[in-house]
Amino acid sequence: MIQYSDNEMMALAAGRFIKDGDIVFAGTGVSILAATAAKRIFAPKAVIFFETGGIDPSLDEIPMAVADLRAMAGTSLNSGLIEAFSIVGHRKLHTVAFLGAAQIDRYGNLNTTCIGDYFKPRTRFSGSGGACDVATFASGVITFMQHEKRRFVEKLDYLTSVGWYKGGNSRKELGLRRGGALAVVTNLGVLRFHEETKEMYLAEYFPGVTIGKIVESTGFPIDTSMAVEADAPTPGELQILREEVDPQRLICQAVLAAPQK
Amino acid sequence: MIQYSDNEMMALAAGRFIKDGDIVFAGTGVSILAATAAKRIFAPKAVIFFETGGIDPSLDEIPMAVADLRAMAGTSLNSGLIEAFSIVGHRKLHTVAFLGAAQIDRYGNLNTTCIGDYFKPRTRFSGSGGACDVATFASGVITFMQHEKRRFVEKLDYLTSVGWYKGGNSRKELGLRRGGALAVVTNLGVLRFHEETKEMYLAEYFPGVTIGKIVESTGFPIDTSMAVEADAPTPGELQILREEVDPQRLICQAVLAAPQK
Amino acid sequence: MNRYPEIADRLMGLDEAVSRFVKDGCQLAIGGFTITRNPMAVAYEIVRQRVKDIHLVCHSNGQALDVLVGAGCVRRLEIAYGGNGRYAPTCVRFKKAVQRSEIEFEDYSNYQMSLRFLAGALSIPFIPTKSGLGSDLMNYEGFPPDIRREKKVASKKYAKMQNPFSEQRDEVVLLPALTPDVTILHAQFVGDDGTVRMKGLTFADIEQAKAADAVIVTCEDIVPRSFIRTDPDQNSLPPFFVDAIVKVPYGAHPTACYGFYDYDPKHLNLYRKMAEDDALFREYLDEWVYGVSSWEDYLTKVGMEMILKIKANPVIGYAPGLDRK
Amino acid sequence: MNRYPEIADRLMGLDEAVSRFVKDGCQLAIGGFTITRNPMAVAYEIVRQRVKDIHLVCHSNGQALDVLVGAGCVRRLEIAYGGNGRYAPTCVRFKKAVQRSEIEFEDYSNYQMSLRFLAGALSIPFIPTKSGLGSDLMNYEGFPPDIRREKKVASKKYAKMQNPFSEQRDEVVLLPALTPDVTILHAQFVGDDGTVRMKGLTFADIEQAKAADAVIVTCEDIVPRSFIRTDPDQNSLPPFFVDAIVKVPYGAHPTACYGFYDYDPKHLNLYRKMAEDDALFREYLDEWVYGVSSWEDYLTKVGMEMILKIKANPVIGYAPGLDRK
Repeated sequence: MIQYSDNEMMALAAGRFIKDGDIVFAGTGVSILAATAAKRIFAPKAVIFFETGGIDPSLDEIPMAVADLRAMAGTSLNSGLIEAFSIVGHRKLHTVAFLGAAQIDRYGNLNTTCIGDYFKPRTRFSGSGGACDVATFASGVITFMQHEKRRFVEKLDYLTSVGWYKGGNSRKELGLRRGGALAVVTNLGVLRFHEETKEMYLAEYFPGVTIGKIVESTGFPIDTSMAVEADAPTPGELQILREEVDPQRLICQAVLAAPQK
Repeated sequence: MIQYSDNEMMALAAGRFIKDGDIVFAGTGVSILAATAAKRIFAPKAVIFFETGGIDPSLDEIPMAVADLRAMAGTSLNSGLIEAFSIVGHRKLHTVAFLGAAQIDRYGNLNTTCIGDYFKPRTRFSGSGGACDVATFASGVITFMQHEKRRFVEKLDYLTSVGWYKGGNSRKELGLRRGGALAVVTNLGVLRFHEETKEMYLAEYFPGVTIGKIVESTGFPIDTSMAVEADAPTPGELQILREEVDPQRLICQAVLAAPQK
Repeated sequence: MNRYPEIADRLMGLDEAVSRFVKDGCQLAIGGFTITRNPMAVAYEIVRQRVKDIHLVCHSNGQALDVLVGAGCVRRLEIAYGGNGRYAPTCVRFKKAVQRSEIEFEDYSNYQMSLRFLAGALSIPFIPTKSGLGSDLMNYEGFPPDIRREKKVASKKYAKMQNPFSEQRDEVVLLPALTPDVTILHAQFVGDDGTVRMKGLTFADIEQAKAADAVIVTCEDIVPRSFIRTDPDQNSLPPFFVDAIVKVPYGAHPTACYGFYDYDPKHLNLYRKMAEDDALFREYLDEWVYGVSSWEDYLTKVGMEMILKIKANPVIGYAPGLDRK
Repeated sequence: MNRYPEIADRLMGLDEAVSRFVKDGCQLAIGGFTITRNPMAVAYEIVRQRVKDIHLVCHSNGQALDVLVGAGCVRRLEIAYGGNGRYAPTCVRFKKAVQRSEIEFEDYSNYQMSLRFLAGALSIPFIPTKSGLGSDLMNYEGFPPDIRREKKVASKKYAKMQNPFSEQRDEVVLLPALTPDVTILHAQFVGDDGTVRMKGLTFADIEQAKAADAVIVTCEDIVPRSFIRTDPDQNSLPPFFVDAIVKVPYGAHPTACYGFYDYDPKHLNLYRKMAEDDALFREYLDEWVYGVSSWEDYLTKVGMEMILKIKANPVIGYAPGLDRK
């Protein structure tokens, strides 16, 4: 039987969302693994770029931060933050962003700021960085999460980045022209959002994971009626991940790095 | 007796206003002659730059337009229009701009747009270009003019670029933090502005020019009580102008190119 | 075409680039500045295809603007400066068109137009500046109210507001963003991956490109990906902003292209003289635009002697000692 | 000094640069991003000089931010992101300082902070964006009203307005400009004419520099004017924006500098572990900041073995194969 890590399964499950021509906004960890896997396996004409301004780097080694020198080597262009964010929101581009978060709610809104009171937090995280910006501007956002009840919550302690906001048409009513939460990829499965209500539902559960496990790991009720089992990674996919995408095995074998507790 | 052209006299008279450390915004024609003369004769630590974004070019040959390749050769930096105009207005820099115009009024406001009705002009000129912008932002503006009654007018047909606006404190009241008309250099002499009223007065008349000639060439009454005769160019100054600044004698020997009639 | 697989679908001839992207009534932005790096080959092709009713948006475009206005392709113009430096203090056909009320026009300043392109590039609806306060630029709206309701025309020339972060009086001008249907540019290099590299001054070309729905880039040459990606700090535009790529050596003639060739003083002087007279100007168009069968034909007319004279010293960037009178 | 006549009055040591430009209570912007091109030598010197009550304004600064916050130099912080990539998903001393209410802080996003620097660089009082709509960034003001009246603090976190060019509802966020008292940067090259050239990504360094009253640039080396002016398209800042120039090879260590050296994973891991514990963090500062007598002394502590390991391949830009766990 094929052995693979959570990160590998997540990267491949997320990578399948990427299409040729997409402009993919990547972060670090499983996000860059997914973006690179997408380009090498599913969508060779996708373009990976970073909020720091590095556009289409060669990625011979995997960056450990979006400002890693590996995000600026072999690029088409090294620009700056302002140029990068203006790309995310450009009307002529279809941009897909990979994000991570400490908390998510049923509408795909994200918290990367704090747990507890904003002014006296029990836990402080790194903050928005570019997350609020890409959640505002990208054509779609795919979020990576550790699937735990305390992370899938009824109400965020702080809404850093807008997903479908309060559901239904509320995102549009904020004045945001496009975008919204496309999918959530966790260590247990893939969640998507209902067309009308914009509520999260279970789309796929990973091999070896039960629907019951996912329901009990989610802090709000979740529709599982459409769930199907995801395909396991193929040996060919894993080989590309391990030998081409992450030859140093910095991310493939690690556990998902969520913001610290 | 030393022979020299109007342009040479004007370039040297204007160049003397430039101090070391000034950032000099130059145009074409006598303006670039003056800026380069200033740097080579009076203020070697001045920096010449163009609205097109060329900063401190080597100017081995004289540019015939602000987008001339000679404005981007040997520079410290080749940037763009937005960067250039943000330099003109930067609070930490003392910026002096050379401009030309078709009409000027007693407060040093300039017209480079049209003669006659704006919508059906008798004569249309090039328009503001960067003139309105540098008149807004520079620490001081020096304007080159052909000294004719129809150019020194009571009322501009179109106020393209603000000098002292309506005189007195009116420029500040517009919301402009600094700047204003520093001097006007014509083929007949140098005009400056009263400290309080901001009205134009005659500061210098060139050798061989009478005050009467200047009064009759000016379309509004002008205070001549402080006028002194300007120094003629020295042989050394002319040599630098002709051999280093404009070795091809493109501007030195030409007549001043004002916007066309 | 097989040499450039990554850009095969965007590589095309001038005729196709113009017919696909430059439509009657479109809003068009032109790169370059007065006598430098104007996309002249594209401008001539627009004239040849007799595109009509163009809404031109420029800061200080010179030669391309004047040819397009003179040939009757332009209905509407937003502009800061219509001049060609010492070769035409005011562009001649532009001047005549305004004086004869042949075009609708609205004046801004160079910084204002550049900021409007920047706002378009950043996808923000407007941008503040102090420039314009006290100027008649803010007193005369060039476009009448009925035009204001048309696509791509700002609903008003500008707005004014108090700075909400200041308790003192602090007024600013808000300028509406520009988002042209198409921007045309001439660059030194395009990589076979589609990356654009301009050398020398870039003016507002990059903002103009990012603000647009579609971008046509002509270039001196197409260079290998390995070259253009070895020092990507120098590059100007990533591939995904570029919709049509046309290789046109000397494609900016008679304007200049840093590192490749200087402006052509003889042609600029000839143009000015012929533009002054309506009949002569028609002759100019017949001879230099309608009457040429290809770009090679055009360059043959320019002549080897002039091509050699204007050839830039590749290190100095221009042609030292060129007779520029 | 005689080798660099044009910049003689701006060439100085770290001690003089900090004592002249980084005052108690000043507003300070830091160049670089998380683990790359942080001006660490200047940050350490600020700690050594025990500058107090700094008002730090950053987008995603990492290592320099955390050292300054940890050492107690920072009173007030406007920030988008306090993290070091995989080496510290949240910067440790920043995290503790917020959790313990030791600093005043206000959150923005990276684009918001970058746009605020851009507004400062353009001398405009504010800039619009859609980013922030619906986010708690716009619901929580970090600073209480009494701070709002102080110098360099915006009178409010943001304003909202209707786009005056649209008849439909179209709300935008207006962000106040930032104009720091001083910006500190680390660059690869400074010319002996004062021109700055950065290689690789520039983040928001250029906007941060142009927005500031004073700029300190440390650099890997000072190079001849003839080199830096041969291809000026590559340069980042003209001389007149730079107030202090300090040559500090490896001046960004333990963060990376494209083309020169990679980040130092061993040091970043050591730092994170020591920062987790108050006593150990004091030891870290004693050993690596207070206890070093010169930059040469610091690099000697880093050690030749690590210096060779992190040395960048000058063509590839980083250190291929470096053990980065």
